[in-house]
Amino acid sequence: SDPEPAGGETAGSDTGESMAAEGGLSGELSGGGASSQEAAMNAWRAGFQQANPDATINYDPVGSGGGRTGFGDGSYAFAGSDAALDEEEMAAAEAQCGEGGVIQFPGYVSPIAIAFNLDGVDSLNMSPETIANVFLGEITTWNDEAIAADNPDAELPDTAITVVHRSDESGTTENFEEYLYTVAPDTWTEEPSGVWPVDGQESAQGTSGVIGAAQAGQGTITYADASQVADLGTVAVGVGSDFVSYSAEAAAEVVAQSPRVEGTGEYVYTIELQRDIEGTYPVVLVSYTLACGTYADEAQAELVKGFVSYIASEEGQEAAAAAAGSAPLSDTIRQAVQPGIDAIAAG
Amino acid sequence: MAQRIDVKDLNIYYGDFLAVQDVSMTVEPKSVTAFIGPSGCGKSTFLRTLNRMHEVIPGARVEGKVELEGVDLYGADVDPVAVRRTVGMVFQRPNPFPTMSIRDNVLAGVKLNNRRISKADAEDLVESSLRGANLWNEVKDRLEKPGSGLSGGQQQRLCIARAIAVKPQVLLMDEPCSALDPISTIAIEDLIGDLKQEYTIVIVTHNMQQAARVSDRTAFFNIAGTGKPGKLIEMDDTATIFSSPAEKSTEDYVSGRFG
Amino acid sequence: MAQRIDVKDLNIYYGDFLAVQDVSMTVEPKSVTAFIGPSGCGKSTFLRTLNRMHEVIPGARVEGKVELEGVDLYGADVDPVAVRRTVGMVFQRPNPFPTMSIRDNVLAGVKLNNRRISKADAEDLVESSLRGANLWNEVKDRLEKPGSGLSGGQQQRLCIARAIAVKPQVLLMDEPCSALDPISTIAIEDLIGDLKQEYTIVIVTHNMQQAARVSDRTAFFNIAGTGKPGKLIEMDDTATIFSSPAEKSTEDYVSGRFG
Amino acid sequence: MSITDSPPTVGSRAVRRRSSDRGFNRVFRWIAVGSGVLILAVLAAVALFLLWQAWPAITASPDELSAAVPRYPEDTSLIAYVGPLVFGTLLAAVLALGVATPLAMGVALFISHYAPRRIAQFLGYLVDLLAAVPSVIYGLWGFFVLAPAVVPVWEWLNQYLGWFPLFAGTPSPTGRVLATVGIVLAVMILPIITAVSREVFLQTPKLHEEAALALGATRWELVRTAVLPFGRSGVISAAMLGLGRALGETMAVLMILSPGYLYSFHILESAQQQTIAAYIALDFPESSGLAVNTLIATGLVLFVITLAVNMGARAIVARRKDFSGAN
Amino acid sequence: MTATTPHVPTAESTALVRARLSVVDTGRKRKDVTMTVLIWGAFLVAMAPLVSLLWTVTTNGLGRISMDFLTLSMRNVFGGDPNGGIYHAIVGTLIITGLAALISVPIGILTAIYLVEYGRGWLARSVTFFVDVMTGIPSIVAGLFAVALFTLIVGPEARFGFIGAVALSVLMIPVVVRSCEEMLKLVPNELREAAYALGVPKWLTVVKVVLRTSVAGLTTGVLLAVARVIGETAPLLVAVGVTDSINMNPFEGRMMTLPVFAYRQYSQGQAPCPGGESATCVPDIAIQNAWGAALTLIVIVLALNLVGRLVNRWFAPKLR
Ligand SMILES: Nc1ncnc2c1ncn2[C@@H]1O[C@H](COP(=O)(O)OP(=O)(O)OP(=O)(O)O)[C@@H](O)[C@H]1O
Ligand SMILES: Nc1ncnc2c1ncn2[C@@H]1O[C@H](COP(=O)(O)OP(=O)(O)OP(=O)(O)O)[C@@H](O)[C@H]1O
Ligand SMILES: [Mg+2]
Ligand SMILES: [Mg+2]
Ligand SMILES: O=P([O-])([O-])[O-]
Repeated sequence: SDPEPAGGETAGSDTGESMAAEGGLSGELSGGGASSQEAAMNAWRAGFQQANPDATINYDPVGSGGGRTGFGDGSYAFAGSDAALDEEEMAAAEAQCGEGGVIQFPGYVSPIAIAFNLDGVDSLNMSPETIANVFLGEITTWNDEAIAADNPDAELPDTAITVVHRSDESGTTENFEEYLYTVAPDTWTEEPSGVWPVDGQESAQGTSGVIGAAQAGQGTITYADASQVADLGTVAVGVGSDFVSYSAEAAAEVVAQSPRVEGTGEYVYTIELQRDIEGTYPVVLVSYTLACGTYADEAQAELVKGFVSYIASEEGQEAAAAAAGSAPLSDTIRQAVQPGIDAIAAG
Repeated sequence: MAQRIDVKDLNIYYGDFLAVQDVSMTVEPKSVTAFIGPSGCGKSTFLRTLNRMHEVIPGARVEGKVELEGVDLYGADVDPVAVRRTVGMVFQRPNPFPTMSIRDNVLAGVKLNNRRISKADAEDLVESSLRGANLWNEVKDRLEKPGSGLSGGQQQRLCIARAIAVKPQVLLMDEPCSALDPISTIAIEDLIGDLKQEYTIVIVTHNMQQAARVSDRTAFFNIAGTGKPGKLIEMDDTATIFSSPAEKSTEDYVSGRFG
Repeated sequence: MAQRIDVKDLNIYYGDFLAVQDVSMTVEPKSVTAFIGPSGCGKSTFLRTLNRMHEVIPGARVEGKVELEGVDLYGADVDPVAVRRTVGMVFQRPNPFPTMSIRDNVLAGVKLNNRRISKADAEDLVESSLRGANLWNEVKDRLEKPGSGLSGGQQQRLCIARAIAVKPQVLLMDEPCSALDPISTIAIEDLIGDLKQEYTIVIVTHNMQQAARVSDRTAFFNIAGTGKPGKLIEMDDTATIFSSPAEKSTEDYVSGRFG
Repeated sequence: MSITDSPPTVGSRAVRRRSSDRGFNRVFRWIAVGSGVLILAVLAAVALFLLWQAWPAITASPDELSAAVPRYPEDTSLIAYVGPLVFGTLLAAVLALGVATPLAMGVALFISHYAPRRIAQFLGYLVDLLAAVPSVIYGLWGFFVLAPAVVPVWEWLNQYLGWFPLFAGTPSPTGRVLATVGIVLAVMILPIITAVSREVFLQTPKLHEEAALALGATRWELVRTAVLPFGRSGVISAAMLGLGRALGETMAVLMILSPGYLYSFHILESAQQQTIAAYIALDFPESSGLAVNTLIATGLVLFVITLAVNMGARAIVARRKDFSGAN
Repeated sequence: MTATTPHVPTAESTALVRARLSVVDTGRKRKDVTMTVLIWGAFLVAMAPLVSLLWTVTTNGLGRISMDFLTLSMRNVFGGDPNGGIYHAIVGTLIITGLAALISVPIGILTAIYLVEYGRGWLARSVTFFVDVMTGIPSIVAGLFAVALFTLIVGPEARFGFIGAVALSVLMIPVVVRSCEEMLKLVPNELREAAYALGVPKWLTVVKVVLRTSVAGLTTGVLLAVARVIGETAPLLVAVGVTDSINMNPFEGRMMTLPVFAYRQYSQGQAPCPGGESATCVPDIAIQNAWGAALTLIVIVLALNLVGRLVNRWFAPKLR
């Protein structure tokens, strides 16, 4: 999908293909939250604004925590978060949203690539155990037996392994930790928290930071949103007996096959990821979209409804896939939350 | 216009330091009074109390009385700003406003006070003041040029023009020629001779010949040593001071035996 | 120690401006030579060319010759730094280094040359220099105090002590008393009388009585007007200059008819 | 002083008070005083805000804190938690100051006393301009250009001077370490220190310069005897200004440093230190509730450090007042 | 007065003097030369990173600069789309910085006037001291403070340009005070006295003589302060938020500024371009945008300085 050249405030031209039906919305809407969603959010905002030239959507990439807090205290009409709302936050959000309740669904699902910078090596296989040991700092050189065993054909140098992790608290980190905690429970014993648990390793701020740091040094390895890895080599992770490279489809698959968490609100769709389903790519980042069922203001309610519908739409998901390499939402989830979105109203 | 000044028992302090002690004198209108004395004896300090300019210096204060035509300048209902309009001052180093043209410098007293003045009146005032300061012919073609472009002597006359433009009644001059070359000095001395037709003039000078040339009456100040207060030793007609002073120290000073 | 200075056809410029024109003179060793003349006539400018201090001022330059005992100060193999050590200078406003104690002020010049002067030698030098400057008795108990805490006259004598501590052969003084009170002035004049036993001294003064009191020979400079160059009008024994000068303008000046 | 009883004359009327002037004088004075007071009020408000927001963290128990703040180790008091951050902040700032001050003094002297007069003014202008380069740009430059470039230098230092605690440890292969941050901070504060020092050096009284020259001082001796002593307190103020900027710098540190939370002098090794300002900016986005309060408590600590540094600088300058150039 | 016997230089006295005058004390000479070299060296070393920085920004940023880049916003531009521009961020930077200056300059200059013309006693001392302390407020704290302030006033959803301007003012005021104080001190006392002696009241003297004489210096001071805050990122991110569209109203809606834009673009990193690089999809467009914005920011600062120089030229006291 070719993005339109930008212009002044209303310069976005009216080529909003099938969104024409929704085309008459106007006003300004502001949300905020996870920076991981920023690229996808850019695509969604552009798509929506092209269909509704008088509308302006803003998204502050202040981080998931800021997004959840802001959503809870009413500073953001919608939010993006790398983690589902916990009980306390849910209570605050419900109080803020009123009777329409909270809408939450994994609007952005993206594979996390395990990327490395090693001259002459583009791709490597690693079992979960190996990955955990590498990131713990137990495996210290690239020609370690554990790596060599899974890569009989690769020529591995004896370069030292430098782990680069996120220095900021991050959803990517939390999802990656969760993956290691689930698939290598004996090796990776630290509970996932969003903060990297191993001391003394190299780190950098933000996805662009870790990628930049990994590119700057030889023998580095990191984890990052797959769309960002550029020319770094990537790891095919062991699932069952197989090694799977990252791809949007394989990531979509793991979400599609994982169950929904029970006992939450009607339109609160939280998933319980299953990291060991054969043929799927289990290292994924699941980032949620948050909205209210009720808004104080009619115009705002209409805008949120239109925008969140677009996020959940097939078209919106494809736009995000193109712009951010994310995995499109499954029909099951879409069908589960769409009624809630349709019901958004003022009240 | 010109008015008489009576000083009675004046002590001047900088903070706790008594700089000038117990001065009483009378300055006659339409005459030139010269203050002479060695450096540091308090001539400038005393001069500034005559128009309350010393109040600008933090910690400076006076005890005693200075009366202008019988009105105490330090009276409770007297505004120091008004005092300074009535008793003008010219300083040792010429200090025209560097951001103003020659014309604006002359009009500074009017314009800085936000007074409205018609264009014609302003022109008249500029011309008469510059003529009064013997400067008109030299600058009439470049009134719009910055005043700081003039030579030292011209600048000093510009400052005199600026001072008389606010129509003061007394004019105080603190070593007005000490930064000037001899030609300019002579020009200013001539000017002082003209100005005394209209103003009461007090001039501080280091140069005894100058005092002798321009003044009608001369006051001699002296100081006993560093840290001691300055005092008025004697005051008399200039001729008397220079030919037969009453005090030995005056005689020593005017005959060049010290200072 | 003292040495003779011969100046031949010296022109001094500030950029394009000719400040002093065509001066030739001889300064005799172990004597005091006074320069007098109205303000701006180039006394200071000329004085500074005698130890190349004018080179500090951007654009200042000379044409002509200044010879010390027959050696051209502006010769190619002469180091200006060495010239200034040989020909010392004292300025109009006393300028002790404010960050240094009295002792360090005296030693300032010496330490530049000889960092490793022994403690005893340093003590001796401090004492002899301060004695030479008639200051020892007043400061011997507070050598560690900052030099800026002294009175003006004491500061000036401290500067003289500092200058003679580097054992120059000539001492130039530019109005050394003009910022001082009469008592201090007399102290410095006495000091000059002592110093000439050892040094060649050149002093600039505004005060003709002072010139008459302290100097052996006097040079009179004059200027025709602002913007014109200063010139040496005449130079002779002081007695001659003050009693029967050859030039009319000298007579006018020394008799106080202008300046 | 009593009011005269002599009859009013022309003169007496002329010197009477004109109340409107006095009124304006007073109004203007109060506006000026008011601005000064307003500044004090703003600062008090900032301090109160910090205290108010930090209070929940200050009063919380270590258990509550470690539950709310992901990075917070168990059984650690707030002070023990903030300690390494304070250490890192000070170390980074001191490094920056140590590198920048001598260089800045050199540059300032160059402009004031060494450079050809014609180009000196232009250089001064150039340096002023560099004080205005935004810190994100320093961050970008440090991240993309400087950090990769200094890796071999740090490795060399580590290899040959590794016995010295600062250069010990394993040098980072990416160069994103405190030493690099120190250099970037030094580059950032260099123009500030230079600008102020240059002004002070230029103000050296001619009187004292000439005194030194007349004693036969070479140019360097002139600088040593007249310029440097006179400028000392100015240079100290300048350095403090630079220190303030270095202590509070956020973006450049955030983008360049690979942080750690230790008391460590190894400035060539990654994951050793972190500064307070960068820490706040780094963790603020994902924080909520007590975690935010904890962040602001560290902000309060930084504020107190700044206060202390300023008081210290003032004390130093005051102690030397006796011998100061301003008299 | 003694008549002096003429003294004629002898061969040896001349030689002695020549020796003394041409003496080159090698130790001191060498030291002088060493220090000269060191000081030149310090200058060159200090310039190296600065030149490298300017060079990096220029070479990386110049390619991105175009008419479109300067006149379009980023509205509806995403992914690897090489269209769009930074107009909205330029506007935001100018408005927010301008407002900050509008708040800080009067307060700062008046405080400087207070300190120079009136200040005495404990109040002046504490203002001086706390102004110094204020220069050390970390910028993010200023941002948080402004947000908290406006949350109290208008509620939690408050994010608009003016909040950012207030945050910047907290950072800017002390710089204005410090530099303007220095500039006012440079006005010679003689000029104040000249005005007082003409019977001009103090406040008019301050306004019409002191301020007028120091206009040039004050301009420089203010520009330095503007330059100090125009590059702020962290406080604006929390206080103003971000937008891709043009917003000219500082009291409603989010605004973008150049440093925040550069930072966000840097953070976005690579864009996926399924078909590889093409005319419609450039993978590293975000970082190119960041360098382009950085260059623009530097050029704006430069232009401001140039304006300052001109003001300086026009208003500086005329000496000749
Ligand atoms: N602002 C000031 N603060 C404190 N003391 C001062 C101040 N101005 C002058 N003094 C002191 O007051 C005394 C008188 O000084 P004043 O300047 O009036 O002397 P003067 O006779 O005018 O000298 P000169 O001929 O050098 O101008 C001196 O001891 C001087 O040190
Ligand atoms: N730094 C300078 N740059 C340009 N011109 C100067 C400089 N210093 C002095 N002059 C000019 O050189 C001429 C001589 O000045 P100089 O200071 O030598 O006179 P002087 O006789 O010492 O006067 P005074 O008695 O006032 O000290 C004057 O016209 C003066 O304006
Ligand atoms: Mg005086
Ligand atoms: Mg002179
Ligand atoms: O989305 P994150 O930047 O927190 O990984």
